[in-house]
Amino acid sequence: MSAIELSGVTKNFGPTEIIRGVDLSVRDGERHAMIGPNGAGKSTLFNLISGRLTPTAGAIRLKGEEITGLRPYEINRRGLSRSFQVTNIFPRLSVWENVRCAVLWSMGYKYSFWHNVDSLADVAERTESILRQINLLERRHFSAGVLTYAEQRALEIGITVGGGAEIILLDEPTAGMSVAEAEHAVALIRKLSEGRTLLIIEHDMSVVFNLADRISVLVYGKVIASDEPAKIKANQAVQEAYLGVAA
Amino acid sequence: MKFGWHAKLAGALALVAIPFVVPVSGADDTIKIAYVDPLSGGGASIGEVGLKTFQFLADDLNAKGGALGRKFEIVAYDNKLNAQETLVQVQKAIDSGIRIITQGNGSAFAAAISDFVTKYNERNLGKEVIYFNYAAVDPVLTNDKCSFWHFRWDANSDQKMQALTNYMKDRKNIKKIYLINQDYSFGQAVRSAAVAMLKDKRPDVEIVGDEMHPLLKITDFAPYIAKIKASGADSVITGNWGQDFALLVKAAADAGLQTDWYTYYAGGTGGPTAIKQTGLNHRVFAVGEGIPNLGYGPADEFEKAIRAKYNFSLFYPRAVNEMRMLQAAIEKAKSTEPTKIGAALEGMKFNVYDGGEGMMRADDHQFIQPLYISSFGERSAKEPFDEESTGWGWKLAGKIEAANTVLPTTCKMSRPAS
Amino acid sequence: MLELVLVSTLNGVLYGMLLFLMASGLTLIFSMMGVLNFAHASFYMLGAFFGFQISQLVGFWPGLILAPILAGFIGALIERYGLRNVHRHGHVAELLFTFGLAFVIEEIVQMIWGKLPRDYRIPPSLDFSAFTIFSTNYPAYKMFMLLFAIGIFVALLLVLTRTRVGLIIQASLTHPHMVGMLGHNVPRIFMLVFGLGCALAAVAGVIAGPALVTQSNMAALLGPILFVVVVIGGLGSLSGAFIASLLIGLLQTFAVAVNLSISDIFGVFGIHTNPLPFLSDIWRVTVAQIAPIMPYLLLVLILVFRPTGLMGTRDT
Amino acid sequence: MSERAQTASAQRSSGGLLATAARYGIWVVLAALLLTLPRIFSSSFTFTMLSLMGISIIFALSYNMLLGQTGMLSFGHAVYYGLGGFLVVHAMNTVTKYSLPIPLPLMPLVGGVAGLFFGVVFGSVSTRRGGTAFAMISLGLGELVASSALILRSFFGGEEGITTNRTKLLRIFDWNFGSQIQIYYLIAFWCLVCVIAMYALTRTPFGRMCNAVRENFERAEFVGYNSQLVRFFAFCLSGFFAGIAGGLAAINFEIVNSGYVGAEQSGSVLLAAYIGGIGFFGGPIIGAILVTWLQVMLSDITEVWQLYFGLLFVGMVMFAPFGISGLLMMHAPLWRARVLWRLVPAYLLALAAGLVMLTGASLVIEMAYHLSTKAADGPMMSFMRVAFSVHSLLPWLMAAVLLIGGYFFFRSSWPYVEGAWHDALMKARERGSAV
Repeated sequence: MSAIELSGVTKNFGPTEIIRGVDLSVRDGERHAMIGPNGAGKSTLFNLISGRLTPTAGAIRLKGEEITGLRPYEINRRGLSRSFQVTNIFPRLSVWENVRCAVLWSMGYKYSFWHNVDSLADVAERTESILRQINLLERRHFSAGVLTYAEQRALEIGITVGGGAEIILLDEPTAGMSVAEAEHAVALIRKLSEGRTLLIIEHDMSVVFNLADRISVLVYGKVIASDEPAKIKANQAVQEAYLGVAA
Repeated sequence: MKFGWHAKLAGALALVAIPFVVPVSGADDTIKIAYVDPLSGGGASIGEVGLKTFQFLADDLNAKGGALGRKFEIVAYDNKLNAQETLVQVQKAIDSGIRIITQGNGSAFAAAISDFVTKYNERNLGKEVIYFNYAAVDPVLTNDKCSFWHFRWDANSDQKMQALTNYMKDRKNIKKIYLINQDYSFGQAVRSAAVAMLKDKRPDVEIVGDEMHPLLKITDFAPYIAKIKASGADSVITGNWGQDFALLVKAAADAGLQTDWYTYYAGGTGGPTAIKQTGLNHRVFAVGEGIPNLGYGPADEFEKAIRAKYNFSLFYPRAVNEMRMLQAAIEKAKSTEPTKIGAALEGMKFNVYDGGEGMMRADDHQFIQPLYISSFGERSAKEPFDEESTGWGWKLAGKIEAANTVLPTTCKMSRPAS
Repeated sequence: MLELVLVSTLNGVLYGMLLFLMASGLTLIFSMMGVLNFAHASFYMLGAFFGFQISQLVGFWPGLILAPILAGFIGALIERYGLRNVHRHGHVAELLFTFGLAFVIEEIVQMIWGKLPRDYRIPPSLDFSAFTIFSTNYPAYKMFMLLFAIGIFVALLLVLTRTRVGLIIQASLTHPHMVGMLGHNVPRIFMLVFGLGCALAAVAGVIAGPALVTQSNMAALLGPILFVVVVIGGLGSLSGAFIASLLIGLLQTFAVAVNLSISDIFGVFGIHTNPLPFLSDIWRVTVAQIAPIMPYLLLVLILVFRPTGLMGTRDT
Repeated sequence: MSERAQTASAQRSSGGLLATAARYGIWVVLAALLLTLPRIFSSSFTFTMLSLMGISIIFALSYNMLLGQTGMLSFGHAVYYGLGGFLVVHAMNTVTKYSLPIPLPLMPLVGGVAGLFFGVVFGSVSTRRGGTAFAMISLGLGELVASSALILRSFFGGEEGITTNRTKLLRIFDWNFGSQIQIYYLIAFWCLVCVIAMYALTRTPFGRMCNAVRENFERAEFVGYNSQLVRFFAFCLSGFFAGIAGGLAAINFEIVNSGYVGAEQSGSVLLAAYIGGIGFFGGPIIGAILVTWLQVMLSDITEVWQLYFGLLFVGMVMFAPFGISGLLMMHAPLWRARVLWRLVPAYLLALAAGLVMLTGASLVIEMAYHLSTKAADGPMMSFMRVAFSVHSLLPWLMAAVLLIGGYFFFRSSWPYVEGAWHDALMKARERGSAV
């Protein structure tokens, strides 16, 4: 069974067709990368899958269950979590609180107003372990807004994985990072996506081919190829449409 | 977090704001009267006129020796036209030792004070407080909600309607009447009294419209005027005051509405100016316990004196009656104890400001006095006083004797055990 | 009846145009700066009082020009030295700043001109009745107000669609962040737009002052309605503000003319007992009585069913 | 307590008598303070004032659940306060009429339930949107309810309102609640309970998610939370506490009228919360105390009190958007590092300068006011017990000198404050108490 299954997904903004009938299948447990030139609609596709936008036509299934048109939190509760290309955190909350907010729902505390949040040992433990993994434990008392860019990107990933979702969508997690920072981030992603399904948008081809089990190529709102890295490299259409242009 | 010098400036400002001290009121040997009315915000224009009137009256009485050799002192409290604030200020006055309260603007606040004072006196025997109402006209205050501790010097709205309809009874040119009033208890009282009394006194007159509009919310009365016009009314009865009156008349003039206006508060601040602007010469009538141009000597003297000091005319002849009767009551009771003042006032007969005799009815503490209907317009030699520098003035149209303003009361007065 | 309808329509349109004069300035400011200027009606009041003061000295017509300029200038100063500093603290702080400003302006107006209504007169040249519908005079001044307001509306439309400034402003209606990128001095544009918006409100004040009442509470009376207009029209939409202004003007004027109550409506169907004894008042209240709260009712309904307002595109 | 400090305390290993004492100590101290206040002040007006402050504290804190905690700017919070008050008065009258065995101290709960109920009703309409739209809907709803209050007379009693008598209910411990001191204790009790409850609420998962929604409502949806629902719950709970405050006000005044639900009431709670500081739990408490005091007392000192009040508010928005509590908390690291005293000389200097400037400004305001509004009283007026004529030049010159001189004095004293601040901060950093 596929973790994510898109069939005939279309999205129009007014008269403009941004996503033009995408069929895509992300297998359970794989690391799947999405590449494509700028403006191909990669982020829009993420927004459609995660519920930020509603498709004009087509169906999206999560683990076989239809999620088309559901609100983001409903999709999140079904086990999908995403990060954003533009850092999207809780700027005036502490780093600790940022991650804890992401942890609370999945641990069953929901809208509870009868628990003291500071004395929830399980939440604290999980938050701490995530902060350790993203290397921000030392900075936990700082406001998220004052972190460095790379730290904020790491926090973004921390929030994304905090809820323990089985399916993770990462939108350009290494964008704007130095080479060293990016390497570090990739290692982190590799570690965190262990045992989960990962769908990642990435521009850095070395990252893509290094990390991904399979790659899909999105060009002008259509998936033109979806295959293993080696076969994508060899794919004629991709060469023409994407790599040819990029090179 | 970085804070600029501005932030720190604000800190300093906040610190400075704190140590304001509570002012102490003047000498202790005076008879203090707490004046609780709006002195800021929208109602302040009215409240300030009242305050100055009372201060003028206190000075006037003090010049004649005060009462029991003590001087009167008016202490102002700003009720901000808010019922909660009214009670807070009354409490404040009581706590600073004042035991006579006067207030007039707004029957709602009057009812609140009357209720508060009554409960307070029940709970604090020996420290009673008395409340003099100089302008709140809701009949209920001297009927179902009457209290021993409340005294009213203004004619209540039913009495005023009684006077108005007595006058209208003989005006045969009235055929169709339109009622327009503010949608709150006073406006309701005016309209129901008008309907009942007209039915009784002029069954031939047709009430062609009965409008209630929201209180102090209308900026353009043109739609209402269009309606009055469409109804074919020849006279309008309204209890509107303040801007609701001024704007109403202005809109009427704009639309060329030619009707007579029978009003309660045409003389209120801003009213005369609005009437003059519209050019409704002697077509606006008002009912009240006195006007400047009656030709009564002592009143004319007083009028001249107050006009010389302030640039307004005496809007509250009833305040004169109130203060003078307070002085008389204190002298009579030989005490400033509210309980004794109250007892002395009950049934007291008094020569009122504009001549003639008035009486504080013991049954309900409603002052019974002669009422006058007057019209506003160009003056002859008999009318020396104009209003708000418009050149126009009030002219007597009819006098209703005190006896004809008496209405039954439902009050069951409960008096303090003595 | 026809007379009532005609007069009500004229009055409604007039009131609507007056609202639009103010709402246009408010909308412009909101579109550009994202600030819902709570003190906007205060500039309307300032316009009326400046107009009054100038008319005392040199007459009504100079006031019509000078008062808005003066108010606009004050508005620009307030933007430059007040609002701009608050900007970095976010929109809530800006909204609160203008909220406090409205408070302060009212107090200052009271200090200078007192709390009584001022005798702001219609210029003698317009103090006659323009025409008579059936038997109702329609004052020339109201006609002038109507034409003047329409004139401003047309001028505004031309400026916005035909001039460079207008294009920049329009660009920022839809893409507030782009204008800055295009190299325009955004703070200065903000200042000018704020001044212009305030001047527009002041124009409304100058011409409405003599017709309505010129008093220190005039801002508080009109302010809330103004917000209703721009929110119903759709925040940031000029055409929406125009439609909403007329809608509310007509709605309020016509509601006054209707004497129906719920009991009358039920009476048509033969139901004469009140199903809600506890709230018997609802049963008796006529449409005319609730005319002034109709805009708020409309506001709530619009926002429930069409959250962006009538013509709004931007989600607030 | 700042967010940071809170998390820090959370990190501390829990357990231990000391930790428990530290955790609950503040409430015990507060309770003791509330009990002893009446012994410190004896005038009966103090009880009135303290009662008003207590009501205002609950109301302002309930408001801050919206503005400060969840980021919802409401212009119509008085609706829930007022409706709570109305329901309490109706309940009290009903209880009295049928002699039901319900004592007065339980009545505020009726207000709370009423506030909660209307919070649910109106909240379901208004919390669908955040930001400016929410603010405008709250304004519209506020106007709607306030205007309806005058129209629906049988429930709201018109503009006269409805009165009640608090002494006629079932008595317990022989307290009839006639005197202000007994009412003070009643309000103090409820105030303490509500403050603790609202503080506790901020420490729950729900409370934290309110902050998350305030910060970034969209992100909150991507971690599983329905932002709209969070706003709705916050709104309802806030209505609950506002209803309790309204109920207490109704008991205190024994009258409710349409003013309770009006824009003025909504505005003053906004001012109180903001001036006190919406970023800290205790901010609105400070604001409620200060604003109540100013509202009651400032009008005795000057008739243009609203102008000062407005200027104070605008000044706070411009220069201290974190409110008084923000200004205080700014000094917390210095306090912890025991270097706060280093600021005292510079502050005193700036304070003196600021006072001179303020005196000048308020002299100008008072003289202008006297000239414009009190011309009829003659040119004589007094300021700070000094009598003079506003027609003479000297006082105006004085005012100008004070104002302008004070301003430059203040500006020139400022580098000292900056310097002292910088030094103190450095010292604090050395000691590791500030970052």
